[in-house]
Amino acid sequence: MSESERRIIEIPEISRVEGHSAVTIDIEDGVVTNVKLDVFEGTRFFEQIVVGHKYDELPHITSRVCAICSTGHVLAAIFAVERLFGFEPDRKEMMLRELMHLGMIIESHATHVCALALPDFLKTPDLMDFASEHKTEFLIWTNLRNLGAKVQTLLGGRPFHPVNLHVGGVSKIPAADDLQTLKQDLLSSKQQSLDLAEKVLSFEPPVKRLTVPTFLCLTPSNDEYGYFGNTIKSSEGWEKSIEEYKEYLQEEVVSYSHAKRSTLNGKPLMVGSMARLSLFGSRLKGEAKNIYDGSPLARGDSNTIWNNAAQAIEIVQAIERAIRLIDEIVSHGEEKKSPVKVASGKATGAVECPRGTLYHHYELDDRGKILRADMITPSAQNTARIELDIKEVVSQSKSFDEQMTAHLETLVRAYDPCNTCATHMVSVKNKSRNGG
Amino acid sequence: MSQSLLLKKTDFSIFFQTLKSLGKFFAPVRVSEQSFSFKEIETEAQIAWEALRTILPPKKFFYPPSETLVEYSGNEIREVKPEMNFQVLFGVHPCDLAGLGIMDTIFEAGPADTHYLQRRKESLIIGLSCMPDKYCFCKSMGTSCATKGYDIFLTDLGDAFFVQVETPRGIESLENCRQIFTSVSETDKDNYKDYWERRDKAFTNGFEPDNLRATMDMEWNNEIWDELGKRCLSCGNCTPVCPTCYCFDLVDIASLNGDSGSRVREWDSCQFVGFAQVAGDYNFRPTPVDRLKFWYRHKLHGFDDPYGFKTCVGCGRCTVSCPAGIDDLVDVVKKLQGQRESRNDSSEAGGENESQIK
Amino acid sequence: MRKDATPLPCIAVESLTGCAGELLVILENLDKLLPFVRVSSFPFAQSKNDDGPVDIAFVEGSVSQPHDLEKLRNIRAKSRWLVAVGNCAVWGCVQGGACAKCKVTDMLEAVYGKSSEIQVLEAKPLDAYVPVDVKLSGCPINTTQFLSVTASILKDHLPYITHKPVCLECKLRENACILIEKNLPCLGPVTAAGCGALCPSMGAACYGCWGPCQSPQMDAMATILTEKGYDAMEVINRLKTFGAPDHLFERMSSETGREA
Amino acid sequence: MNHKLNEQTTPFMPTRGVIRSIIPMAADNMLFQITVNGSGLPNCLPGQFVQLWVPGVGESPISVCSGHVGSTLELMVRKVGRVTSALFQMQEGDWVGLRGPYGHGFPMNSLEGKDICLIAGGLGVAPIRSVWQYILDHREKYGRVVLIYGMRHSVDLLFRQEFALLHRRRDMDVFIAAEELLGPALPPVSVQLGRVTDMINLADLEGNFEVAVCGPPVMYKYVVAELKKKNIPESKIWLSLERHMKCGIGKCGHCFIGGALTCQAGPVFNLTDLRLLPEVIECA
Ligand SMILES: Cc1cc2nc3c(=O)[nH]c(=O)nc-3n(C[C@H](O)[C@H](O)[C@H](O)COP(=O)(O)OP(=O)(O)OC[C@H]3O[C@@H](n4cnc5c(N)ncnc54)[C@H](O)[C@@H]3O)c2cc1C
Ligand code: SF4
Ligand code: SF4
Ligand code: SF4
Repeated sequence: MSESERRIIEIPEISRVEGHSAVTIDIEDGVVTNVKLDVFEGTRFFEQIVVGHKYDELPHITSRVCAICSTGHVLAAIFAVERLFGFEPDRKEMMLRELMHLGMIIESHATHVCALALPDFLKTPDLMDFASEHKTEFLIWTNLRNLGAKVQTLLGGRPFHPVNLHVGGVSKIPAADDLQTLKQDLLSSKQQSLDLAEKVLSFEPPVKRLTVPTFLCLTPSNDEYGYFGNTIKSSEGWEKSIEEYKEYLQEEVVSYSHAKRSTLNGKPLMVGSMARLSLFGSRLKGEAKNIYDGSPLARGDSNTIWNNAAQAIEIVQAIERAIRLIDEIVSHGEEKKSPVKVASGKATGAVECPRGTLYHHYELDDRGKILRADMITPSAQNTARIELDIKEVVSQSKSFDEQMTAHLETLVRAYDPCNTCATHMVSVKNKSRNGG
Repeated sequence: MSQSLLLKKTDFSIFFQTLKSLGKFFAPVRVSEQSFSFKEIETEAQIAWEALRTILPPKKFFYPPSETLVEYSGNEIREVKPEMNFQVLFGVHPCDLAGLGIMDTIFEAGPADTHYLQRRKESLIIGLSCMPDKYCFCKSMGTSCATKGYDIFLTDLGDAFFVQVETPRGIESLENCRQIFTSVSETDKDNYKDYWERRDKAFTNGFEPDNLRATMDMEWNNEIWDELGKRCLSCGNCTPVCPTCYCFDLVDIASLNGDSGSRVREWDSCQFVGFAQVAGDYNFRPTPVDRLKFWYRHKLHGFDDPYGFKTCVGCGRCTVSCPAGIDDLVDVVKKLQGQRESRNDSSEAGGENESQIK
Repeated sequence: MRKDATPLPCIAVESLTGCAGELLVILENLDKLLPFVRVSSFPFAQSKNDDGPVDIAFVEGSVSQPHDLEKLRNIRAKSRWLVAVGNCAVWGCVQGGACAKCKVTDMLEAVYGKSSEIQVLEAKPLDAYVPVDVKLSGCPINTTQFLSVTASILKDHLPYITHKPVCLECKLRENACILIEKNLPCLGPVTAAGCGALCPSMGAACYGCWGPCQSPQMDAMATILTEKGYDAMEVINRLKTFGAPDHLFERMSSETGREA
Repeated sequence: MNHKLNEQTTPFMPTRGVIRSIIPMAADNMLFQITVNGSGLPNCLPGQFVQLWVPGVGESPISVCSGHVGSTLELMVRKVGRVTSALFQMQEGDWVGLRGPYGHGFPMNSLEGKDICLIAGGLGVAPIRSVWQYILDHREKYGRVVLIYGMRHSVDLLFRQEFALLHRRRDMDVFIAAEELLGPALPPVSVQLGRVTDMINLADLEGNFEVAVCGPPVMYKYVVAELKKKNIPESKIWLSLERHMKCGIGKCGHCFIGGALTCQAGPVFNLTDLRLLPEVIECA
């Protein structure tokens, strides 16, 4: 094979994503033979870090996996441990957790959609240009991101790495007055979230998807559109308990990347906003429902780029749901907290993070010390599909130019990949440790 | 001269309302199972009558934990005057009144701290009698009976308060509810004396106060300091809670524009390692032992110069606020005085710790 | 004072291995900074980044792989002020704490196999490799502290950063002490202030996310916690979680013979 | 209620001063001449100090280092940390804040008629300079004057110009010692190899000597021991002490020695008074 017939295209670092990653595309005789998404973020071995620590330390250690979805990592860990202990949080506690989670959804989606994704469509790769030339969008971002931060700060103590969420319940219940103020803030930001969704839906996707992915997401445990649940649902039609996650998700190590990848028996899958909407969009209410119903998403158009729109719709949903939740929380009386009883065993906890399903699995000894941990992040689940998407896009196009590089970046960015998350989940299976 | 009056508890509401109309009303409220705090209150029911010691002493009202003193902008330096609203401080016990007296002396001494004095002036202070618990030792420090530092003092006589009005401001503040006060009868006076006698006998904690200054000097090299120093966390909890600890730090906070900023004073603690450090990394109190010993001496021996008085008022706050369970001044004094058996049976400090945490 | 004609100082916001928390905090405060600085590099937030010299480089994350180290050296070379932001960059954070208890190469081998080309380094803070001008800890950094530190550096002044313990801020906020009242393992006495005693103010134990305060009394802390019923190894685990370096435990291990 | 207090100014309010000139003296040591209008500063006495404020950075206690303060205050500053570094970046014409003068200086009145020995170590020469300048301004009021100045390296010698002149004076004996002699420098000042204690030994301190000392904390112990050998009673030894000082007015508590406040009772103490305080037995 001569040099001219084989081309290797590299995008050395994808900017405006969380963490560090690069793409390598191998083209032989005009056919894309290989696409590699190399996540070269440093590894942090979180599954090892937690070993030897007590269960009550888990939330604040796992939080550090990722700032953007720290609340998700905290809650997944708490859910796993509480399941293991057979602890049932009361209704008020669950509402507080959900509200907190919605804060994260708002903050994370707003930052992704506005600050990371929008500049592609507005053609402002420079932050200062974005801030000065697109004041409206910049303000929507700062306002919505502040709103998400406010929700999380009131409930968790700070905008991320919350300090108020614990196994067994919050250490401080926010004052009713503060919740009412928050509600006012939510109400007054709703219009901006609608504007943002409309704006994103008005963009023309620069690339196309050829095949519809397999979507996976948690079935929300109540009748709402939501982020907590104990069973996983697939667009292939099946539904399974999250405890069986190892059976339906296969994890593999790839030599070229620091991130593990998960597949459905070798087939790529997609998790995240688009997956959630495609499986549970029918549960939406209010304005979120209206926008969704009128969007290409509702018509089954699964172009990757619409994931940005799906996120924008979820912001609307989160705001509307948070407003209702606050009313419920405020009217809900004090409940007596039941104590946590430490037990040994294994259990899995999962939440729908902004980018998709996040699994935490722990094995504890009878004093509540962590013996083994396993975490599977949404980004790890999306990687194979990102590579497939790139392959599809490059195969369709005739030439490869700078424009294409930009489009590919836009495509990768639409997944909102979180490389810090992805790399931090490297489990050591067959080695016993002195953790403690 | 003070004026004595009687106030029936059934009339207290009227008194409360009258005082509340004068300005912000602060009283001890419960903040946790074991702790109280002086907070602004709206209703009489919020008052925690059972409160003996609040986490922070009343000094916080006159000398706030953090306060901007000076601001600058461009070429201009400007003093930030305290924002003053008249405040009523209710339920201050004798030890805290004594503490305020000491703070007054220090902040009044030239050059006087005008912000402190101004806040002090804009306040009405209502003292309240109390029965000691196992940590109180104001009797040993000679601060168990309030002599100054308040405008009005209430002694609890069961169904009435024996009211002593000490200052013109105190009299002024009663004007609008003068009708609820009656003059005191002989029985009231007897009850009053009775109360204070009972109280005097109620102290279970304390030490022989004679020669305290001498003891602190003589025992400067006693080994118990080393024992205590080993447990000390240098966390500084003992100092902010002390009614007479007043040390502070002054820091500049610059603004991004590079042209303005402020100077802020914030409570500091002699228990922190950098407190006495000077250039050349020379530290006059490098270890927890040095710092702890210094603090104890300052409290129990007091100033050498210029004031010459002790600065402990026996409120017991440092004892209950020390996470290491070592700050039992009474126990330390007894040990220094040679009564080594005192509370030391459980030999290891762990036992001590437990008794305090209970 | 800056003359109007002089260009704005340049800043770079870079990350090594971390959770991106400081990037978020800086991004969220960017509107406050923008009038006073030019952002010449911030790959997390913009695509157009230049590699030229900068006045201030804020660097997040620990050095956990050769790529980080190479990047850090480049940043050091191009910046007048190198500011380590966040616990990762200042102390090594949880990954640094973990490296203290198991070897990173073992972990790598177990995951990627013996022949793996992936290179890892034991997670270390920046000053293990290059001189650092300012260390601003926090997990994440506190906004107020960040802004005032930046204000100082913009004037080329060494900033004031407190190293007093969390207990001070806790008492200034008049919290009931939860180490005393709830017997929870609060690490406030040995942890650097800066957060405003966030956890105790919410009724929870400080877990040390700011890293150690100046001259922390680790051995006294361990004594007090073991007396409260926490086992010795657990206590050390807790104290080391957020990257407290081994040398702070020297006295403890030599006195008790315990493996610290 | 009384509102007069509201009109009084907090003692923490600095006065503005303008840096008139900055004169390098040795590596990391510069003399700042600062012009101040209409403050209490002209009444500075030798041994007193001011609180020097660099806006946005902080305050540092700095000794007054000239014998007479008109509208210009001289401060000799060594760069050691935040405030002092920031000060070194300032330029002539920039403004700083000043509070003071604070503390008890050397008892110049009661020293009248006595022989005076001045002992300075390192930067301690700053306050000592205010003493000799004061004495030279009022030369007739004092007896013999011996000036001893020690430092680590001879290149650290401060006020070289001035020492060149002092050396030539007949009414004053000047001994300068360095632990290490490095290269010749101009103007020439005769520096001997050794420590301050060696110079005390060399000097003739027979007479009615009162001694004023200022230097790094470690120096005092040795100096005092040496003076004792010379039969100088403790009541005639005056030490200027350095402590951490935030306020300078007896409020911040940082400068306590036992139960005495250095900023008010000191910084200049008579050694007999110090003997009554704990915490200073070993070192000053
Ligand atoms: C009475 C007195 C007179 C002095 N006279 C002079 C003088 O004439 N020339 C001169 O150069 N220096 C003098 N000093 C020392 C000078 O005050 C300190 O070197 C200076 O405050 C350090 O400030 P910084 O911000 O640069 O240092 P930092 O960065 O704050 O710290 C460096 C070191 O200085 C110590 N330090 C910080 N603040 C103070 C403080 N307020 N008081 C004492 N030590 C402090 C710190 O503990 C640390 O060890 C004097 C000190 C005193 C108490
Ligand atoms: S004595 Fe107690 S409260 Fe005071 S610093 Fe030591 S440990 Fe903290
Ligand atoms: S709760 Fe924690 S931080 Fe607060 S005083 Fe107690 S030990 Fe210190
Ligand atoms: S209290 Fe401790 S753990 Fe909590 S935010 Fe502050 S430093 Fe971090």
